[in-house]
Amino acid sequence: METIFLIFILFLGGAIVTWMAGKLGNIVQDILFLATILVPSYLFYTNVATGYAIDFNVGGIELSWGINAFGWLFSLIVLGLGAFAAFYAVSFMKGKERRGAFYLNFILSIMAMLGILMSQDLISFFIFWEIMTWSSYIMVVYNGNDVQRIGIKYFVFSAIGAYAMLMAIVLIKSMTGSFMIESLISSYTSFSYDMQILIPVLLLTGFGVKAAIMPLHVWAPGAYSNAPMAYTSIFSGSLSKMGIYGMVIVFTTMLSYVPEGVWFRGVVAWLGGFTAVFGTLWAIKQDDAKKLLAYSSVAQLGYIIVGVAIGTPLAMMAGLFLAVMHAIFKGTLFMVVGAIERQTGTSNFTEVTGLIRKMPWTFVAALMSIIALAGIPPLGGFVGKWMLYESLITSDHYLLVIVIFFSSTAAFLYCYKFLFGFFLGQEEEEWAHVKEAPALMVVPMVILAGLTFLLGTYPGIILKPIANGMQTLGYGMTQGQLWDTSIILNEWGNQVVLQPILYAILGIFVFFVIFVTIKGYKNTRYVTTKDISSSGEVPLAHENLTFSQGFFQPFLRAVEPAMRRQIDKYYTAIANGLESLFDFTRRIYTGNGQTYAIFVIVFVVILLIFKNSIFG
Amino acid sequence: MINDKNSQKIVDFIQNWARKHSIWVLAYGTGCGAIEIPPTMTSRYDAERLGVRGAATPRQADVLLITGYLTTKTLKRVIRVYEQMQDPKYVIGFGSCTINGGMYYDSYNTIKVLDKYLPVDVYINGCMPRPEAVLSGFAKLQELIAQGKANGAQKYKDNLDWYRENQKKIIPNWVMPEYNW
Amino acid sequence: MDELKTKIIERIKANFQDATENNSFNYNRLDFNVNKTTVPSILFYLKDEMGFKHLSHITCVDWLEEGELELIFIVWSPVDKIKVFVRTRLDRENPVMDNIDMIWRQAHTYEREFREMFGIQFTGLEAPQDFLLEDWDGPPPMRRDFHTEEYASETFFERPGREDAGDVREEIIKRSGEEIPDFAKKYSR
Amino acid sequence: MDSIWFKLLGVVVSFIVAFTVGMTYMGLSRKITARVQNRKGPPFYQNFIDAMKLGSKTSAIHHGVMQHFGPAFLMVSSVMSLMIIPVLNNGMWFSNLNFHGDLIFLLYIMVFGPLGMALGAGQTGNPNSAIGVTRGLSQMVGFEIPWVMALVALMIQYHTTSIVDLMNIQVESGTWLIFSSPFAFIAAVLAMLGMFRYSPFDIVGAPTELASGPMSENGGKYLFTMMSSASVFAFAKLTLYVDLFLGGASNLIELLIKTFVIYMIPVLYGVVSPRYRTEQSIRYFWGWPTFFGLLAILYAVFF
Repeated sequence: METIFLIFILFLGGAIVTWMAGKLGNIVQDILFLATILVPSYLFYTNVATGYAIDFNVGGIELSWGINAFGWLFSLIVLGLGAFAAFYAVSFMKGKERRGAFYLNFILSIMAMLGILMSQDLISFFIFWEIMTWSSYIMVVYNGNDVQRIGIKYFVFSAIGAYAMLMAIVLIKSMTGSFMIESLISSYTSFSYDMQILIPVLLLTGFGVKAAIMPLHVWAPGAYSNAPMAYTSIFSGSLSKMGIYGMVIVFTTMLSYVPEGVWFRGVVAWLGGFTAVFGTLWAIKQDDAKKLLAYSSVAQLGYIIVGVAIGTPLAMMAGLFLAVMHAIFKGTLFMVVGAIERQTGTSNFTEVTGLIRKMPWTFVAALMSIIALAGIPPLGGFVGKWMLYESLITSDHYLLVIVIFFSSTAAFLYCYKFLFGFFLGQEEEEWAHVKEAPALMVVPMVILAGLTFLLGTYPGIILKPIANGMQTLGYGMTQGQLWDTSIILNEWGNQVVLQPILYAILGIFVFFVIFVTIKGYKNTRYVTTKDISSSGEVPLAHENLTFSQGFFQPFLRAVEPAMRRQIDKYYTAIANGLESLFDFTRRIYTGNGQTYAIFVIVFVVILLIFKNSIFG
Repeated sequence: MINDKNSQKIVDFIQNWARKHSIWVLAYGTGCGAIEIPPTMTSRYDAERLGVRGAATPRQADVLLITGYLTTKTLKRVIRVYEQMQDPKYVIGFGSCTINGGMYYDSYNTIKVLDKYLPVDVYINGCMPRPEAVLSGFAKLQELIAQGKANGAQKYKDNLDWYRENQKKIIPNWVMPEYNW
Repeated sequence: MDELKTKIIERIKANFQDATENNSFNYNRLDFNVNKTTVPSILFYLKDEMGFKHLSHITCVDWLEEGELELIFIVWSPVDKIKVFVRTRLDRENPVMDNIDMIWRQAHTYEREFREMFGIQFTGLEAPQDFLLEDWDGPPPMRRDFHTEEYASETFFERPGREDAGDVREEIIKRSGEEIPDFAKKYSR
Repeated sequence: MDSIWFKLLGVVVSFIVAFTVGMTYMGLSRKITARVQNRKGPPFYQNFIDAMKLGSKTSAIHHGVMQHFGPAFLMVSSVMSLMIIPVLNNGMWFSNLNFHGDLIFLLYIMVFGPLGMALGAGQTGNPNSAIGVTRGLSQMVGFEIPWVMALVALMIQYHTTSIVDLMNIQVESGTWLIFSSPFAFIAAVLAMLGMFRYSPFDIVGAPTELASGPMSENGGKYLFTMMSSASVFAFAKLTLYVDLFLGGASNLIELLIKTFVIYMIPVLYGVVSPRYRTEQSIRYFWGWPTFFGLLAILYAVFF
């Protein structure tokens, strides 16, 4: 049997066995769960090489699975982050209800994402896409909170995306007579003009829902914050990247063959830019860490979409690099929130403060991922952002640079809010008992945070697979000079050598930390956060002076005009309009036989009146 | 060599010179005396030319300037502020009220002798002292610092029990953190 | 104005039998003495029925010789431009009074002050004990039998040479034989 | 010549130069402010005395490990900027890491310090610190927009992101960028007002409102480190403006004159201005400065 079938059978069988194994005890279930994630991943990386492909026939439909270098790059995000998140999830779910259902859907999501990357035909692509959507939908409503509002929103938008995609698939089948992606791409140029426009629009709608691009993003904040945090880390980290995966394929294949592609690129890039700006502004406003990170995810996906949509080699590389980095740091940050929520029972900045001494390792993980998110050298996010700016300037998108730069500067605000809200500020009596999260939660977080550091210093590690993947998308090897394990050259030939700069930064940092610590060490004392110079007043133990209400209020006042309109409200208006339409339709069917008789009579009369004019 | 007595003398001289010419004042405006600080600082008398400059918080300040009477309620805050200041630190008592109670000698809630509660390095008398007097007070403090005689903080450390006893007599409900110098 | 005042007096007297009025003040002032149990109702009446919206002041007088404390509520009508004094007497040994901060919220502050300064207990006053005097353990300091100078010299340290609290200028004259200038004489004792 | 020790020596020397110049400038600004207010003012070396005094404080307190990291982060930011910005035109002296000088990299390394400092300020638990930090970050979002617009205009016009290349262009053509791209200069200078945080943009450490904001729990050695960092950073920023718009400098004297002229802009603007509120400050930067930034980009694109 082919290994690939074994992998999927292991996933499916493992998922069901794990689900059933609840009676055998928690530890057995945990081990089964981890094995179901790890064994197929191991088999995938050892036995399935890039360029692998297999055709087979199910019920008379030709299906084709295979993996190329581009899919392999995304498999790193899916399986790598999935493995870390799985370890985290085992500890996260300890003592929670419905573990079996959680594990089942977790595994199904991973399997479906891998299946999407493997699919070379539209039928299996669509089936895996729907498995992914459904498993994530169940996770969104898993807590049972707010199912009405959040669950239905996610469901409706997923359905819109799925129908758009299904429509595109049917159209493609009717025109090419095949479900193969290759045949679609090869015969795309021979389509009529309408179809050339319509099919990318439908496909981009389908992918855009998952990637949470601007008008289709309204489900994201609620869904991300409502799912269990162990799942949200792959929900935001990997699952949203499937939308990016699809978009990249649409942009690099179909839209690069037709002249209208330029318009598509421009529109989608600007949509990405607006997504970045408004996602950031709304993130600054949130007081709940989950909501903040959810909006921040929307904003970060905006950057990625900008890079992908611009589509020059450097921009594509920037977009993909940011996609990988975003998976790592946002996965970590959601894990951090999960750990804090588990230890304290809340994820609200206005309630939790001063955890730095209680949860130091969580703080380290959060700090490093936040620095990566903010894009500050030498950590990972900087390389991606830097390439993005370069590519935008070289490809003449000058205003987009300003938009992106505004958004990433404003991102510092919520970055600081996240760190300050949870970890800094006054230590409170209420949280004095809080302990560090269990090792099984802390270790994945810290390792992932370390990865951001590694990839920021040696971006070549991940730029090589990206370049390989881009080669399969039709980009030549010319961008080979853009990466090396340590040196990035930009398009104009200036260079930033990251290693000496890293050494310099570390050297200066260590020197001054030692200077500040050593100087007068004997006469330097630790005092508690209650011992502050607040006009000679001594805050009592239960008095908390931390500034957490109305954080960034002046900034929000300054940008208030931009935030007055919410897309949500327009959708609500549409929904209300539809509801009244349905209501009207319902009124026609009164359930009274007399009324129906009148309808029949009126219809006959109208028919008689128009009879002469119509039938002559 | 660095611990040599003569080189220590030179270091002390330089440090005292710096301390003398850079006096960051935390003006604790307790009474009516606070009104004399603005003319002292602004263009008429310009204390900044002597290196005297306002400090925003006790952590950064060198001199605690107590301008006027101290009620028992304020004394608690003043002690707190003094203990939050970093060494070397000095106290200037300003006006008759800090010296002997001044016109509040018979009030039921103002203390009369500041130096029983905090180690005062320099008193400026007068009700109110004019800005010239304030400047001369600063000049006196500078002189003391240069000679190394402005050692009120040391006195406070050495006699902390005595000071605490006096302070707790006024403030029976003592909730302050320990003094860590 | 006088008609208005007589009208007010009539209405008050009709409604509150224990109110004795004193109408010998200048043109816009009225004065009533009432029992302490009547105070809340008369204040309510003045505020709600007669337009005395504004509580100007509450003050307290210590009648040491009569063994009573007098509380005076001053209310003001912005329409009629008349102020009304409502006086009541409390027992000095056990001064208890009804809390009126539900009529005027600003009365709350006055009541806390009286509680500390005169030792008047307001029933139902919900406020922390400490207001102006933190950690106070002496008698209420605003009562007339509280000897403030004695208390101060007992509680606080004294600078030597300040025992008699005499005039400094006279001291200076004694020491140096200098004359007090004329313009300064009127300030000396 | 290329040995690591020689480079380290170069770093130390440029650090000392930047420290001295920055401190002197700050002292001079105090003197000038005093003269404008009709005072005699402190001597120009007053800031050195203050620094020495802070260094000779014998005791200190800290609220945790981030308070040690905060000043170190600040120092990383200022020293790295100093190392990346070319001090003089000829690459012989003070060429620390100039050849990696990249404007985008510089932009990010310049915000590194304030953010690190914000973490240190956050751990003190003083509400004033946190309020100051939020004000500072908000203001940063304000002035970065015109500043980035100016830099992007330069990048578009001269097709480089390297500071050294921009300097070479000025040396070769003989025209300073202040004349060849004037709008970018105006936008950059208006953004500089916020960057230096003199009045009316001193909302971060407003002593009367916030008790010096993020610094309010730092005294002695911490304040000393921050003060040195601020002086080095001021010098680095001024040098950057001279490099970008005034054609760089071929020797130290020329550099001092040019930087002093640039430095006088925020100082003299500051001495006659009261303080803005935070949102006023942000809106200020999104008004005329951003307009000039847009003009600069249009100018760069079409000319």
